[in-house]
This record gives sequence, structure tokens and C-alpha cells, in this order.
Amino acid sequence: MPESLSAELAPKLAVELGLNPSEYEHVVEILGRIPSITELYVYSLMWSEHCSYKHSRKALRMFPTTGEHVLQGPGENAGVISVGDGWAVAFKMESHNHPSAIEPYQGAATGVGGIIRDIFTMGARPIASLNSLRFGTLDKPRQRYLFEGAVAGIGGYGNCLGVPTVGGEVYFEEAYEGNCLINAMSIGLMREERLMRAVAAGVGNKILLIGSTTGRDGIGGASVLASQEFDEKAEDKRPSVQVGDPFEEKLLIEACLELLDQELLVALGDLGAAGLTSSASEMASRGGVGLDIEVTKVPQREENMKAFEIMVSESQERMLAVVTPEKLEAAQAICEKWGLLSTVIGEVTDTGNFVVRENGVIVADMPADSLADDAPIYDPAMTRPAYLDEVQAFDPATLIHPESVAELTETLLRLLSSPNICSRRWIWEQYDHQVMVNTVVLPGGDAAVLRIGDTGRGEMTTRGIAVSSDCNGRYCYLDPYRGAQIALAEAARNVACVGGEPAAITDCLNFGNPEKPEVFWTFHEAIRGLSDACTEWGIPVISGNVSFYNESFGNPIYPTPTVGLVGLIDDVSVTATVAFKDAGDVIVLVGETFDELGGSEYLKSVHGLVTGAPPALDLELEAAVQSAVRAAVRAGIAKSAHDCSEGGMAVTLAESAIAGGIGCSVYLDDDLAGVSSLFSESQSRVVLTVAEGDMDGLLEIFDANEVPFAVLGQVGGERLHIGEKIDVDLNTMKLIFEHTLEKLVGGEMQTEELFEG
Amino acid sequence: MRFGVVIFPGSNCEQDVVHAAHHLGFEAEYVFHRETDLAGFDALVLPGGFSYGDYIRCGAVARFSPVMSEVIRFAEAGGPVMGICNGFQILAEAHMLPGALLRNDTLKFICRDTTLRVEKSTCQWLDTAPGTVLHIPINHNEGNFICDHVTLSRMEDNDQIVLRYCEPDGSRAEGGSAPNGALEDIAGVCNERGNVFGLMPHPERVVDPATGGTDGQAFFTSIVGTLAKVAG
Amino acid sequence: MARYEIYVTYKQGIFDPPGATAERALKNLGYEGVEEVKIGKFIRMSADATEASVAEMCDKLLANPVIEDYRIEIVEGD
Amino acid sequence: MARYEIYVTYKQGIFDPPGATAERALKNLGYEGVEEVKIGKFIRMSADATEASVAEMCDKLLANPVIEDYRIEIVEGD
Ligand SMILES: Nc1ncnc2c1ncn2[C@@H]1O[C@H](COP(=O)(O)OP(=O)(O)O)[C@@H](O)[C@H]1O
Ligand SMILES: [Mg+2]
Repeated sequence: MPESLSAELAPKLAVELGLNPSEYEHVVEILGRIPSITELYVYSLMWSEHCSYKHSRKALRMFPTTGEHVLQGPGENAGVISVGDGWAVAFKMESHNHPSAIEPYQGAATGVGGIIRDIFTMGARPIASLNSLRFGTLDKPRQRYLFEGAVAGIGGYGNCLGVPTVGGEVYFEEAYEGNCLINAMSIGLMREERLMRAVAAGVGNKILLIGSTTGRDGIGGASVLASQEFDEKAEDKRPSVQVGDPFEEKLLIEACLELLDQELLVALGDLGAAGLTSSASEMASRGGVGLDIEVTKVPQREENMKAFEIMVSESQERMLAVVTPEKLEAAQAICEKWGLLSTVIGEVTDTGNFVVRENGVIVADMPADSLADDAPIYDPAMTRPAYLDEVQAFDPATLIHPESVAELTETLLRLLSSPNICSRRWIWEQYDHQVMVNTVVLPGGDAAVLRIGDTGRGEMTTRGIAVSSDCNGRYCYLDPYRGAQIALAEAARNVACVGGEPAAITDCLNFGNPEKPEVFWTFHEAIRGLSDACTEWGIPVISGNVSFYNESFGNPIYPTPTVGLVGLIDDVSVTATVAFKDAGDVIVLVGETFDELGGSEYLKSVHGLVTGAPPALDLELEAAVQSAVRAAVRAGIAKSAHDCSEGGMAVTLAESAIAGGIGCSVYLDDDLAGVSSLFSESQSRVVLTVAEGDMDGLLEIFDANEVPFAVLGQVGGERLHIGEKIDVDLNTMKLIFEHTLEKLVGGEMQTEELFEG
Repeated sequence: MRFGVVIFPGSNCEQDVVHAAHHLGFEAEYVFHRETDLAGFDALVLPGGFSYGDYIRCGAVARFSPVMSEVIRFAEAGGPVMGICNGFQILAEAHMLPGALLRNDTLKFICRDTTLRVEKSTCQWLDTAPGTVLHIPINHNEGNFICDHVTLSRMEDNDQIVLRYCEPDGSRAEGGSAPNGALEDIAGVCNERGNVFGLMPHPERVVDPATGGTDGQAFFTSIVGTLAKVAG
Repeated sequence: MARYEIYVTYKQGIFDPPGATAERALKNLGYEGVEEVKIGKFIRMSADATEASVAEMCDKLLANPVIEDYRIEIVEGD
Repeated sequence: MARYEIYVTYKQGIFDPPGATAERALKNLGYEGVEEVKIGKFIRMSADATEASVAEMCDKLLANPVIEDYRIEIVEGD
């Protein structure tokens, strides 16, 4: 039996490690004695918010998680769907917010590294990444530093691995100033039969630790950084910052996939938050077996490490595998081939206990399932925040709005120079978005499209996936239920614009302190909204991540339930981009514009307001619009497709014109005031262009889907001309749209000056 | 035609090169960096990526891989060797090509389409007419080519400059057209003999029209003609 | 005008992948007696500035205080 | 076992993008008296090797003679 801590010290240390008194009592009860120091560390980490989901677990049960494509739902390292012809895709999104706020480059880089390990752990080769980012406004040097560093870190890590980063999103809002969000999504491809689960089995089998050495870096990272509020003292927690080694990770990918190809492994798991502790205990509890680990076998990069330090270290780029004794030699030979350390550190046992030894002496002996399954589950209190009534009652009609063509045109230019709308080229040009030569639709449009196949082995298909990540935190702040639904709607609409059919989503739920009833209410509403829409549209949630305690100086961030959606495409040779193509093409709006300026970028950019009710979302109409758009794209009729999102119709038209290098002339016949007609962010709208001769076919599709539509005008010329509302030449728009971000990042100017200049 | 595509630890464009070769109907096979037998290959490609993490300097460690002495021997015997991106960096570190590649002057990684002008050169890997403008993407952090003046004029005299970054119309901008600060807008160079060729842009990304274009095809097809000439 | 030399290195306990790679590569090249290779930055500058002001530059820009330490040396002054 | 410190710097005349950018950034931050900022590498190692052997490591791997110079210092020997 391990040496217990003293009866005085144990409860005090427990509190310091983040266990509350009743959780500590529960540990004592499970063990039937006072825990040893190693046990206390292990429980405190496994029962931390980050690892145990103790505040969110119940609410997450609302999500629909099954569907025709689902091979693996939530509960494993990543969800997996089948994409046809025996191919499967694994994906998941995860946050690395707090580490990135301390050290943006390494925080973001290791975030990418972590989520990619979750993917190849499942047996899939990582084939694409996305990133969803939130910062404060770029007029603050610290925010520029965080943004630049995070983008460089994401690129630095992903580029080195040779995994294309094909999409993402970024918003700059005051609400994220003290707590940036870095959500990384990874997608991997495999043959269905290769699906691997992290389930330990086979008494006597060896536990093999593969990859990097273990140091003191990131000790307690998961509990320290992700499970408490973030304050100015955060900088003192510096030693827990980890430096990523993408080269090691690249070798791990190759070695692990080769090990799986040769069927040398019983189980494979990655070491993420809480390191060896969580990886080993999860494997054991899933398999209903015990594990016996000797910590001194773990290769260490620092001297005199204590057993508990080794067990909880979050040193990056490590994997844990279960191997039968017969296959051990072959497995280690593959690790050696890739220049990786591999060390047997223990064995699978039949005791059901997770036993840790130091030089043979037991320092921890815990029922394995108690670590994962006996974690506390809370039912946090909820209160609807008082501010909601006030914001939702706001009527934008009470403001003075621009009306003349000159004023409206100026307003459009102002929106195109908004950091939330302007081109993200500055970001994605720092990401390798083409490696693996499967990227069919590059970043810069609505959704990215990837061809499915293994180019390296010549196993190509015509199938593809379309991917998008979305969430407008402002909408979620103004109405979390609807805002979360819009996040899903927008992701699905983006995917429809390239011809994709939504198959499943992952999510990353970024919220404040769940122990605050108002925060928890927004969390619960967001999940409810997302679940209702997922159920209605038949889109399951197959993986996800919760990030709480995103607060700074006592204020929660906007509720930010980021959605990462994967859609399916049968034939990647028939897709569409946002760019206008040829003069004479007819411009058609699918859907309808309403007087909905609440929560809009217009209200923010022009009036400095984040208020009002966000746009309405009719789930049925949204589905019909998407279905019509998808049909038009798949029929090869749609020459361009672009959904209306932030900035409204005017921005959508401007973006398509800029992307195509050709203008348009349209008339918006909608009885609305100019600002509403142009900048309203009404949902369920997509702008399509078709050759004149294809109009009949298009109308048939609209008819079959029963969608409202309007013919707006024609592509052509070098100006964006919106009858009686806007008239501006392409180049003026392009210069503003394309260069805002790099200028803001360079600190060369503030948005305001840029516009005035 | 059989290409050998050398994989160093950290290479990551090898499958793209193999795909390009297959797409054009050629054979291509991976050669692991520990291998020392290159028999049976007509031409070798060192693909892009981050060999050894690009730690110390890009290509600095890969240069010492066991396969490299064979690559050098292969080239010395006249065998064609092409280094793309990281492959170019490795060839430069191994002194099989002149010059060195510094950090982009923007200090940023750059992944974007570029326009390149084919120069008059002795390069065996490209038979495209000089003056032709090609669209080929770049994807690197350290593609800022540099060499001393003596080397530069020797390369010019020997027609060793194969590709230059240019404006879409083929001209070179006054302040330079290179997105990375490369000396004289140099994007690709060959050795005196013309059989060893290194370039920063990624032609393999624009071979399969489904995912790019076709401007990169000549970088894989020209060598066939060259080898036929030698054999004939 | 003084000339400064600044040495920037990872803080104790922070993993240094380039150093580790260099060490492995040197060993592979046959230099087996090599250990604890660490790679940092070496910055030289001329500056009409006090050492305190150079330290400030390090804190703000030249080093990343979250993961790096630095040391400043004055090479020659006037 | 001796401890070595190696300073790798760009050769005279080679443009150093990180150094130039750092110089500009420092000036923007208000440190106007800053000039000739050059950023190189600072390598430390323990080695059971002579200085000549360390020089060999530099020639082969740690520095690129086309663009870089290096200087070796022994910190302590035994
Ligand atoms: N952080 C990012 N990383 C990579 N690509 C990004 C990022 N942010 C935005 N993008 C890309 O820029 C384009 C426009 O983004 P966004 O305006 O969010 O699109 P949408 O409104 O259609 O969701 C998309 O192609 C998107 O993938
Ligand atoms: Mg869109």
C-alpha cells in the first residue's frame, strides 16, 4: 500500500490542487484511506474540470450523437464518420485558450499538436486543420502580439507536419481582450477497418511509451490553466508553458500509422492534458483492466523528478500503446526506424487497479475506473442573465442611419475594412493549405473542399469533404440559444455553398465560469439550441470540447460555442467558389432579407453597439435554402455561391466581386430601408450566379425546394453597383478589403484611420 | 521512367511528388533516407518538408543522412536530381548547388501562388521556352536565396539560373518581384552540368488539374526527353 | 554609442527541440562526447542607450520573458 | 569534459532579415539610438572534445560556411 500523506497535510494539499473538500472526502472513501501524494495529484487532475467535464457532462447529454454516418461518437479521442467507399474521417476540435494567452506561439502550436494526436490516435492520417480564433481589438499592442503569435504558432506547427490548414475564422472583440480563444480542429482520414480505440486489454501485455522524453514542463497544466479563472497573476504560472516539437510529432504520426498498418498494437492513446495519468487511466477503465506502471522506466529529461511529477507532466509529443509481448520487438523496431524512443513502462493486469511504482515500491494504487467514472458530476445553478431583456428590446430603428448613395457606399467601405470582415489572406498565407495535393477549394471562400484519397499510395477517389468552422459570439451573447443555432446554420450553409451535405459536427464550447449561474445558463441554452437544430437537421455531434473559466477581470467572454462541420461531396470536380465568373451571368438571391440589424457588424462598426436581437432562424427554411443551393451546385449550374453572413448582402456581393475581379450591377427590390436592405444579417440567404441559359434549371430547383428567391441583376463591369444604394469601383474595395488585416497587425493604423485614409 | 523520391525524417511532400509522377504516367518510389542503394532509378527528387524539423538550419542535418552520399554519387555520374523547397535547401547545404537560403525577408511563412519566369539555362529538368511565365505556388519560411557576387556572376555566365520570380507579365519589378527577398529574384538554380536542380516553388502541386493547375507538369516530363537524348 | 552582445536562452526546464536535434545529429556524426546542447540567440547591436534600456528592449522585444532568459554584455563603450 | 559556447553570426555583407526587422521594431518602440542589430545563434554544449574537434562540428553542421562565421569559447575545462 502506498504511503499516505499526513491527515493534516492531505486535505490542505487537496484544496491547493483544486479538489474541493467533498471531492477530497470522496477520494478517501474510494481508497479507504488517506491518499498518497501521487494519488492526490492523479485524482485532482482526473477530476479537474478539464478532464472530467464535471460541470458540463449532464448538459452535453442533450446532443444527438448517432446517425447514418457515425462510426464513433463522443467518448473516444475523436469522433469518426464514414464517408463512403470504405473511407472514414475522424475529427475533433479543442481549445488551447489559456496557454495561448500566456505564450501565443507555443500555446497555439501545442494546441495544434494536441488535437492532431487525438486524430492519429484513432488510426487516421491527419489531412486538414482549421482554427477558430478570438482576440481583443487590434489597436492594442498586446492583442496584436497575441494574434500574430498564435497565427505563427499554428502555421509553425502544422506546416512542419505537412498537414494543410484549410480554414477557420477569427473575430476581434473587446470581450476577448483578457482571454483570447484558440480553438484548433483536426481532421484525419483512414480506411474504416483501421479504426482504433484507446482500450487497454490483454493481461500481461506491455505498456509502451513512445516519443519525447518527460520533463517538468506543463506540470498540472490542465488543472492549473484550464480549470480556473484567468487573472493577471497568470504570468506567474509560466513554467507550465510547453514548447512544441512538431518534428517529433511528425515522426510519431509516421511511426504510429506504420504500427497500425502492420497490426502491431492492441491499443493506442495520446498523452494530452494530465499526461500519462489520464491516458493510462482512461485506457484501463475503458478496458476494465488494471495497469501497473514503473515510473523510473519513463525516460526523463530532467533530474530528480518525483513520481507524481512524472505521472502528471504534460510534456508534448508522447503516445502510449499496448502491445502483446510477441509483437513488442517488431513494434520497437518501427519506432527506432523513425528515430523515436520507445520504452516499456508497465503491464496490463487483471486487478482493475491503476498501480504506480517507483523502484518497485507502490506509490499509488487506485481503482482505475474511479478516476474516469467516479468523477463528481454537478448540476450547476442557472439564472437567465438580466442584461438579455435590455439588449433584446433594443430597436435599431431608433438610430439615425445613412441614407444617400454616398453615405451607404461609405458605410460599405467601412464594413469591408472591419477586422471582422476584411480578407483573412494575411492569416492563411502563413499556413500551408495545399500540401497533400487534395485541397480542391482553397481558403478565402465559404468552406474548404478536400478530395478524399491517399495520394501517396495512388488510392484516389472523386469524393470529397467540405469543412467549415463558425460561431458569431455576438449573436450568442445577445441570445445564446439562437446564436448557437446560427453557428451551426452558418457552417452548414457554407458547406452547402460548395455542394456539401452536412454529415456531422464537432464543437468547442468556450464559456466563462460555470459556477456563476448566469454563465451556466448561457452554456445550457447554447447546448439546447445546438441540440435542437442538430436534431431537426439530422446532424450528429460526434466529438467536442468544453472550455470554461474564460474570463478576465471578472467578466466572462461572449458565449462562444464554435461549431466545426464536415460535409460530404460525391464528386469534387463539381463544386463552386464565391468568385463571380463571367460577365452576363445572372445573380440570384436564394432566401429573403428582413429588417434585422440586431447584433450586426453594421451596428458595431458604425454605431459602436453590440445590442438588439440577433437575426431570426427558421430551421425549416434554412434547410430548404441549403438543399436548393446544394442541388444547384451539384447540378453544375451554380457558377458561384456565397452565403450572406456578417455585413449582409452588400458585403456578400462585394466579396464575390473582389474574388472574381469582376463587378456587378444589381437592384434590391425589398421595401426595406437602405441600411437594412444592404447590411441586415438575415439568415438563410445565399447569392448564386448562373449562366443565363441555366435559369430555367435553377428555377426548377427552387420550385422543388420551395424556397423564396429574387433575381438581383448581372455580373459585369468594374464596379459594384447596387441600384439607388451603392456605387463604387472594384479597386477601391479590393485595396481596403485585402490589406486591412496586415496593416492593423503591423500597427500601422487603426481601423478608423485606415478608413479615413 | 522511374523516379526515386527520397524521404528524410520530417519530409512531408513526398506523397505529392509521387502523386504528380503517377498522374503523368511515370513510376515513382519512396527511398528511405537510410537506404544506400539507388539502383534502378532514372531520376531522384528530394521533396519538400521540414527535414529534422529544420532545426539548426534547413537541410543542415538531412545532408548527413546515409542516402546522401549515394545521391551525390548518382549526380556525379550524371544522374538527374531535383530538390524542391526543403530538397533545394538540402542540396545547397550539401554544396551540390550554389548559394544558401535565408529566412524570408518578411519573416513570415508564405504559402501562395507565384508567377515565375523561365530563364535561359542548361537545366536538364526544364525544357520550357525561356521567357515563359508559369504559375506555381511557394510554401516556405526560408526561401530567400543568397550567394556572393563571384558565385552569382559565375551562375549567370554558365546559365545556371533557371527560374526567377516575376510579375504576371513576365517583367521584374524594380524593388524585386521575389516574395521572400531572394537575390536577383532567383527561385531556382542548377549546377554547371545542369543535372542537379533546386527550386523553392512546388511544381508538384500544379500537376493534377483537380487540385491546382498544370504549370508544374513540365518539371516532371522534360527530364524524360533529356534522358532519351542522352541514351539515344 | 556602446556595443552590446545579448545572449538569449531558454529558461531552465524548458525543452529545447533544436538543441536536442543538434545533439543527436552530432552524436550520429561520431562526436559521441557531446552533451546538453542548447541553442539560443546571440544578438549584437550598437546602441546609444544604457544597459538598463537594453534590458528593457530585451523584455519587450528581443527575448520572450515567458520562456527565455537573457544576459547582456557591453563589448565596448565610449 | 569542457563547456563550450559557440557564436554563429552571418558573414559580413549578408543581409540578416530578423536583425533588420528587430532594428526597425526597436526604433518604432522609441529606441532610436539602436543600430546594426544582428541576430545570430548562441550554442552551448558540454563536450568531451578538443576545441579543434568543436571547430569541426561547426564547419560540418553548426554553421554554414557559405553564409556564417563562428567563434568558439571554452567556458570551463577539467
Ligand atoms: N483563422 C483562420 N485560419 C484559416 N483560414 C481562415 C481563418 N479565418 C478565416 N479563414 C478563412 O477565410 C475565409 C472567410 O472566413 P469567414 O469570413 O469566417 O467566412 P464565413 O463568413 O463564410 O464563415 C474562409 O475561407 C475561412 O476559412
Ligand atoms: Mg460564408
